[in-house]
Amino acid sequence: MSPLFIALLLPVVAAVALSRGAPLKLASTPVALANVLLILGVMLSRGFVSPEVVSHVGSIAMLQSPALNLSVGVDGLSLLMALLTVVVSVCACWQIDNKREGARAEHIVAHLISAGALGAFVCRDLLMLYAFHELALIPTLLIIALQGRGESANRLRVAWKATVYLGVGSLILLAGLCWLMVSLTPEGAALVTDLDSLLKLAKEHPLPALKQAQIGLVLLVGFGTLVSLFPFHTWAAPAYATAPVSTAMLHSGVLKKFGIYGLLRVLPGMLPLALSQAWLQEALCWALLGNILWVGWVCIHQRNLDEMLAHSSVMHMGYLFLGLAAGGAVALEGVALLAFAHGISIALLFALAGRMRAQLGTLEFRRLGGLGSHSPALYVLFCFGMFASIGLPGLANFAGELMIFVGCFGHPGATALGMVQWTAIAALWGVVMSAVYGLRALRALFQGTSGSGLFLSDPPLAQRGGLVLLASLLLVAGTCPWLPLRLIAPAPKDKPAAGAVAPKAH
Amino acid sequence: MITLQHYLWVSAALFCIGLAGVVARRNALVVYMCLEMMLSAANLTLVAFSRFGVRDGLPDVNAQALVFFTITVAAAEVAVGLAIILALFRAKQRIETDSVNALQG
Amino acid sequence: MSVFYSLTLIALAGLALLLLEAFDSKRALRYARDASLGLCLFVALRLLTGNLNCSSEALPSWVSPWLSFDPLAQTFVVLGLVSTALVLALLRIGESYIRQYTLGGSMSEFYAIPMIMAAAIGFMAAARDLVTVFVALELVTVSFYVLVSMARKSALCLEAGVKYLILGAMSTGVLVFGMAWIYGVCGTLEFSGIASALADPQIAKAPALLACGLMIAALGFKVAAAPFHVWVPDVYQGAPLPISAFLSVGSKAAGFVVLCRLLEGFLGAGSVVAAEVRQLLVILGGLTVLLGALPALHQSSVKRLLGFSSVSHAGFMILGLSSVAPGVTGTGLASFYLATYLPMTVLAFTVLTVMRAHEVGDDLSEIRGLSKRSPMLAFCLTVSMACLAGLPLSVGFLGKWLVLLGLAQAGQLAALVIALIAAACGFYYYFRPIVAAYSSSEEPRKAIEVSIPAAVLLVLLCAVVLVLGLYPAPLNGLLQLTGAPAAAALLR
Amino acid sequence: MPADSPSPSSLPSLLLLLPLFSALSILLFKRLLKGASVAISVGSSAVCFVLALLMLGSSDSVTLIAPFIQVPGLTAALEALVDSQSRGMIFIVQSIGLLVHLFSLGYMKDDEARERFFGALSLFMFSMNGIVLAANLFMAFIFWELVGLSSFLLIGHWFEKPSAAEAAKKAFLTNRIGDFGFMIGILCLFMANHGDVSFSGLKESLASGPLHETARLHSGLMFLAAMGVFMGAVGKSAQFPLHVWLPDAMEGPTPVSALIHAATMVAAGVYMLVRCSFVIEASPSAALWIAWTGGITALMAALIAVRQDDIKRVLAYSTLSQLGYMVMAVGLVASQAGAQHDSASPGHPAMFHLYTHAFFKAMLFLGSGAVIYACHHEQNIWKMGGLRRHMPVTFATFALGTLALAGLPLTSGFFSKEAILGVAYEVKGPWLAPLFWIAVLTATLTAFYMTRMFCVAFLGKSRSEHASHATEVPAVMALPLVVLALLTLLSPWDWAARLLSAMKPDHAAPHLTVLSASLLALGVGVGGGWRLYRNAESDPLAGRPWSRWLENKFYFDELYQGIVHLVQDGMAWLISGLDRGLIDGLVARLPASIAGRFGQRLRALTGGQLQAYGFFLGLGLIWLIYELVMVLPLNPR
Repeated sequence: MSPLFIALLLPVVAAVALSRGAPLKLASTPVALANVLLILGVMLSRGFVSPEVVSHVGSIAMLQSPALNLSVGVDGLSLLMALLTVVVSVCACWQIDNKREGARAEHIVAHLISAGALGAFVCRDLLMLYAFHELALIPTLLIIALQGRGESANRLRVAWKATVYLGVGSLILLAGLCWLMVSLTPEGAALVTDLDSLLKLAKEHPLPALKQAQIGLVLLVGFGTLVSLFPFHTWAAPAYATAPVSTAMLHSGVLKKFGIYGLLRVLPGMLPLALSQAWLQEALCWALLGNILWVGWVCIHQRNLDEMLAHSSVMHMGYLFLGLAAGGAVALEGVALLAFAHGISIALLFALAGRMRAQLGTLEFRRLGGLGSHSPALYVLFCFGMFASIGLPGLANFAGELMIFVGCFGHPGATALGMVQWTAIAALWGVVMSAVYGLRALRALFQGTSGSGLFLSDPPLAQRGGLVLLASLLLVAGTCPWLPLRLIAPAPKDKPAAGAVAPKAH
Repeated sequence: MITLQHYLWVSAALFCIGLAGVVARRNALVVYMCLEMMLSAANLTLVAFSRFGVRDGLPDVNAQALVFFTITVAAAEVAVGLAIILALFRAKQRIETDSVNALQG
Repeated sequence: MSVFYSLTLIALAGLALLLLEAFDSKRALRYARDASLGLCLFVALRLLTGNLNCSSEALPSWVSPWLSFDPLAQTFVVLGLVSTALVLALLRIGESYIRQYTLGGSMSEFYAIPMIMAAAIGFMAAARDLVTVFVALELVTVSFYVLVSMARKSALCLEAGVKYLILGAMSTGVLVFGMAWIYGVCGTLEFSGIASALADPQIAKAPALLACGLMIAALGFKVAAAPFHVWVPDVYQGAPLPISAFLSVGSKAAGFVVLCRLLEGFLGAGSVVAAEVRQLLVILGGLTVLLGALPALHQSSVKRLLGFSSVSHAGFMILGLSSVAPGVTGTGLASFYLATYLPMTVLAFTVLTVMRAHEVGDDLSEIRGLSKRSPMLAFCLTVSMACLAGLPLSVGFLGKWLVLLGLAQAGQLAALVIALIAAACGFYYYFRPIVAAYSSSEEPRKAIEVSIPAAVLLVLLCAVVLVLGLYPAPLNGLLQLTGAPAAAALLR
Repeated sequence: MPADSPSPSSLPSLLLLLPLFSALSILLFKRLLKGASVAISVGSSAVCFVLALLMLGSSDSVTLIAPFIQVPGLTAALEALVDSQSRGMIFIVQSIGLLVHLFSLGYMKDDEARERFFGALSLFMFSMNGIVLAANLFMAFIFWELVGLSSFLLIGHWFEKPSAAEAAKKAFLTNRIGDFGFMIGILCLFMANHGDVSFSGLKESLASGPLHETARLHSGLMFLAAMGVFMGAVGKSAQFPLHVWLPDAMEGPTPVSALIHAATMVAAGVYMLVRCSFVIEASPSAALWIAWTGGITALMAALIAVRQDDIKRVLAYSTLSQLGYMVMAVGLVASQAGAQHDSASPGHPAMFHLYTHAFFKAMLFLGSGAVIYACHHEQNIWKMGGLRRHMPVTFATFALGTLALAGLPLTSGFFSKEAILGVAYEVKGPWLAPLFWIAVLTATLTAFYMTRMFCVAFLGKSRSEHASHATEVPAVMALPLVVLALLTLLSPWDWAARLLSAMKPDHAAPHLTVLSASLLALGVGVGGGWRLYRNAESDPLAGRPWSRWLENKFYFDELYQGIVHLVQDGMAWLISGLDRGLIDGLVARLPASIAGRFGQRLRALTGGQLQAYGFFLGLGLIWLIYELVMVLPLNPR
């Protein structure tokens, strides 16, 4: 029995126990913490093997014909995303104010999302991968509808919009996956849903390029809706801004990465030629520019921290898609790294925003200011999150973004700028835009003169744990990106690598 | 010479008349009679096919057996149906089909 | 023991229940009702475990020309028995409220008739020719007329009864007319004969198509396929809750088993009408999912919502019937879908019945705050609605997925898109009751105490739904079901 | 610090790690460390200075510090390149850094957030060392951005003050725009050179490799690359049109201004341009652009400086102007590639000016800091006056700085300015020739405004209470001034510059025209300034229409404000509205409402009328039969 099944089961058990009235302090954060240890254990016992190797395999047969198995296993990418999931989960549970009414439901939902996301990331079956994600989505939407902030009519509207978007998106996705599986399955054979077999089939009998592109389009729309790809993004920002803190952390930090993860699994391996069709690549480029520039501008317009964060999270998805559009190993590894980093940074920011809202009652820029002098610890943590999110070197997001951009320009021998390169240049401008709104938030909230009557204090040390954990991960992954990269990228070849030039004697 | 075609046309006409009656009439009893007419049309068809579909020199009695069953079932249906229509009449003092339209949307 | 005698025993038990009413012993009646429920379950269980003799040798010689208990028949016998047992249980839970609307507070017909219907469904599933089918089917239909309008003191029940009666009778007319034409075209009323006749290239195509069309229309009425679904929402809403539940599973099972048998012939190897009928099924299925899903968007009565939902699900089953995916038969897919649909829809009706027994209606406004009044009911409602919506890893997902997959494999893209739209709508209308159940209501309402039998039923159904969702392997065998008329012919 | 002397190859690592350790420990644990943090910071700076001295004697090397990103296809490692150029620059950075640390001990004595200040200062030292030591462009970019961060933290040290917070934000954002270009440049080079962006690799490849081909055949790409790198320098070195942040950055504590905004960080742009000069040489049109940008910046800033009243702002604009000089020199040298400057030889007129300017400008800034400190944070020169008597040391050093900046012969400024003028004079081509006269004009203006400031602030009578009670600063602040004065005097001479071999170009024979032009500029500038301001009570130039333009910095701030307001915020408003209205409407609300409408319509089918149901059933039957019998057989699939 694979330990991954235990990792999957733990949060579910916790959720059930919590719903039966188990004490919050015992059953929530400790369980999440145990899962972190479990995943770390998996990581250690896996050792330094090549990223493609699937370890810790386990399988339960669900249907024999058509064969459908609940099979799990981790390769490097899965492990990285699983790590993200458990870390953010533990911090999300840590952040929930247990004294608040409805805290129990929030804990339960956090565990359910965690289980669903974990399932999606460690599943080796394409259909189950989809199924787990969906499973995590539903509690998210429910908790937004029931315990979101603000007027009940408003949060219902927001939740409904997200539900319909994600529902339609996931159905399109399902159709795309079905199409993909049907197309790859040999004529007359029973349907293949197993990820590894599909990859093998795709390698042995590649589909025609046009068909790849068509399937790719459906999948991009499906996954894209889940990741809030422009123009299917309008659900995301209101949902995050409305959701309870832990849910916003988990959804924007973890669950949303599922779409990217899915594309990383499917696009390069099964549909390698999809983006070589110019029309699809151009469409994707325009869409991701929509994410980066259009939503970036929307983000600049926000005058409220959580709405700004929500939009920024939508905006940053554009970079992930840029990496996908670029293709190539470097860009794709960058996508995985950035997905990880963005998950951590946005979770940290949402956690801080939630904490501030709980104390201040508002996050409107014009009513706040000068919080930095009251609460230096929050200021520092916020700086960590914000600077990471605007891509400052030394914090986690930078390495991923750099790899993506380099990936865009990494076509050897190219001497003229093509669509992808121009897109990358335009996307680089987004880095400036994110600095504009990021610093504006920093300036409006923490700097300047303090607002009247609003006071923010640093949380006690025990409650900083989760925040500090996230911030230190940002720092570690930012200064030593080779650590997470070791999980997802093959070791560099022995030949003297480009850039590392032996010292020359003068 | 009356052929199978003639029977079929007659029974089809009968069926259509019954159908039209069900659709057009409002009195539940008349509607019910029209329903019976549809059944009769079907029976006529069956018998006609049975008569002309000769097997081994004999008409096939299978279909005719079905006719008997149909008549029996129709009788049972009428029994239940009339009881329900009667109950409707007791409740509303009317048996027009447009008197029942509370369930809608 | 032979399955034939078991079914006969159940029918006799139903009759005995009716007779027992005359003695007016409340206690004996209650025991008898529980016993009949147990009997249904017992037979179903024995059949499932293979302890009932289903071979044709076990049948009395005068029966074997008419009946044969092949795997498809066995499946639907079980489905019929299980749904009858569930309805009996539901009736017990909702007895207090139904009693108010019957003449003289009499409930015995409510228990007796489903027993007889269970046997009828069983015989229909096993029928080898259309005559038997007709008799059994009419037994079921006429019984439904009675059940729907039995609570005569309720104007809505009566209205539902009248509507069902007249439209149902109309479909009977079409059915018989269709049978007549089948007979005319094929020269026989036996399923195996129909299949071989349709496989004869000499056969006149137009009359054959006419016959097929008439049969599909008549059975479409029974299974609530558009455009013959208009009665469904009204009747579901008007009838007592347990009866609506029975309609949604029993009537569907009855319709589908006949449809499956017929389609084995229509779509069988070499059938001249196969292409057209298959295309018609796709069109009908597409129409049905859409006409079920779209109006459901606006429903505020959950009962009516479930009516539309059953239409939409019927559409999926019809699409499933047209499937040509390798490894899965159309019949098998429809049976699988029906078998998964049964527990989840009954679960929803159970929740509503328990609520109704506590004077809580089925309108969304009344469901508000349910989680405060009874967390268990709210949870069960959530589970059932999530399953009906086809949430992955719930039992409702696999069926939908297989249907979509079948469409994708057959290249029926338009139908695929329509099915997706319908499924997407489902995300909206199935979630409204959930959201209502968990949102808080202004006025304080008193808690709902779930009685022990009701709780047992709820827990059981939830468990089935959840376990089957994660581990559907026990249903795997259903997917390869065939009516196999050729095999039946061999038995003779 | 280990007891034994570190081996040469570990020097760069230590130079990076020590300040990093200091910065992180102070910024993250300042509560625990309390007073110790100041000691840590100053101590690390002192040790680093010693290391920098040691490094002057070390040999060229490339040291791997950390494998930042190493995957197949991309290597972005942190590698320290030690060569003559980086050795010299490290010396400048560390020596001025140490002096500024010392000065800050006095200047920031009473500040509540002293620890944070010193922490950020250490972070800056770390980042600056990183830029200087960078062996490849990725590493350069990483520290490039980190320098921006530390500058942000230091400018916004008093973040409760709205103007300081705004200035910090502005500095960071403006730098970001520059970095945007820098990254594009790096990426273009990465693409053109097949993934190698180390300086040595680029240089080789330009001589005979893929870049050579690119330069020959795809001049557009080369131009983009060169301009991209240059844009980074435009941001960091505050060249026109991104110059606006530097004067505002004076909101930061004055030692910061001396270190970052006069001597080191702003010089990083020039340093990087010189490092990449071979790239610029490969694209003559880029060189032209660079030279003109520098020239315009030099002249424009000098003009603005004439009418500023804030002592630090005058110095800030003067810095801008001098940076423009250096950038112009880079452009000019590159445009004459091969003729004068062999990029293999380390000396470069721009680096020479950078080096001399660093010392005297740091001294001027620290001097102004001393003045401000003495006058209780009064920065307006018209409220000073007569400080000569109260602050003799400051006066002397400031006078020396003024003269050096004005270009008095035998001071360091004279030599380096001479070198640049010499280059400007010798360039060929109609597009570049006017730059010589611009440079001379700028030199004149420089002499003029420095004389003005000096006269107004130090000579004459005290014009305010604070100024009349000013006293000399404590020794810890005066000492750096004196040391810097010594360095200013010593720096231009060959024996000093030999140690810093990269800092002085070999070329030495002064042209007569150049010499006379520069002397004329000095004479006119100093003379004019002396005449106008020797005894002025208020500015005699005030009130003229042209002077208002200068006073308001050519209205650049207002223009940018307008652009930001109109383009950024206006567009943001518009797009955010469109996002909610159009996109959301088309993608979400429209389909949803269509489905809803259909649903509503379809409810009419089940309208409750039994007869309608019957009719519908009948119709359905007929349709079905028709479809099956008449339509479908005609369209077989």
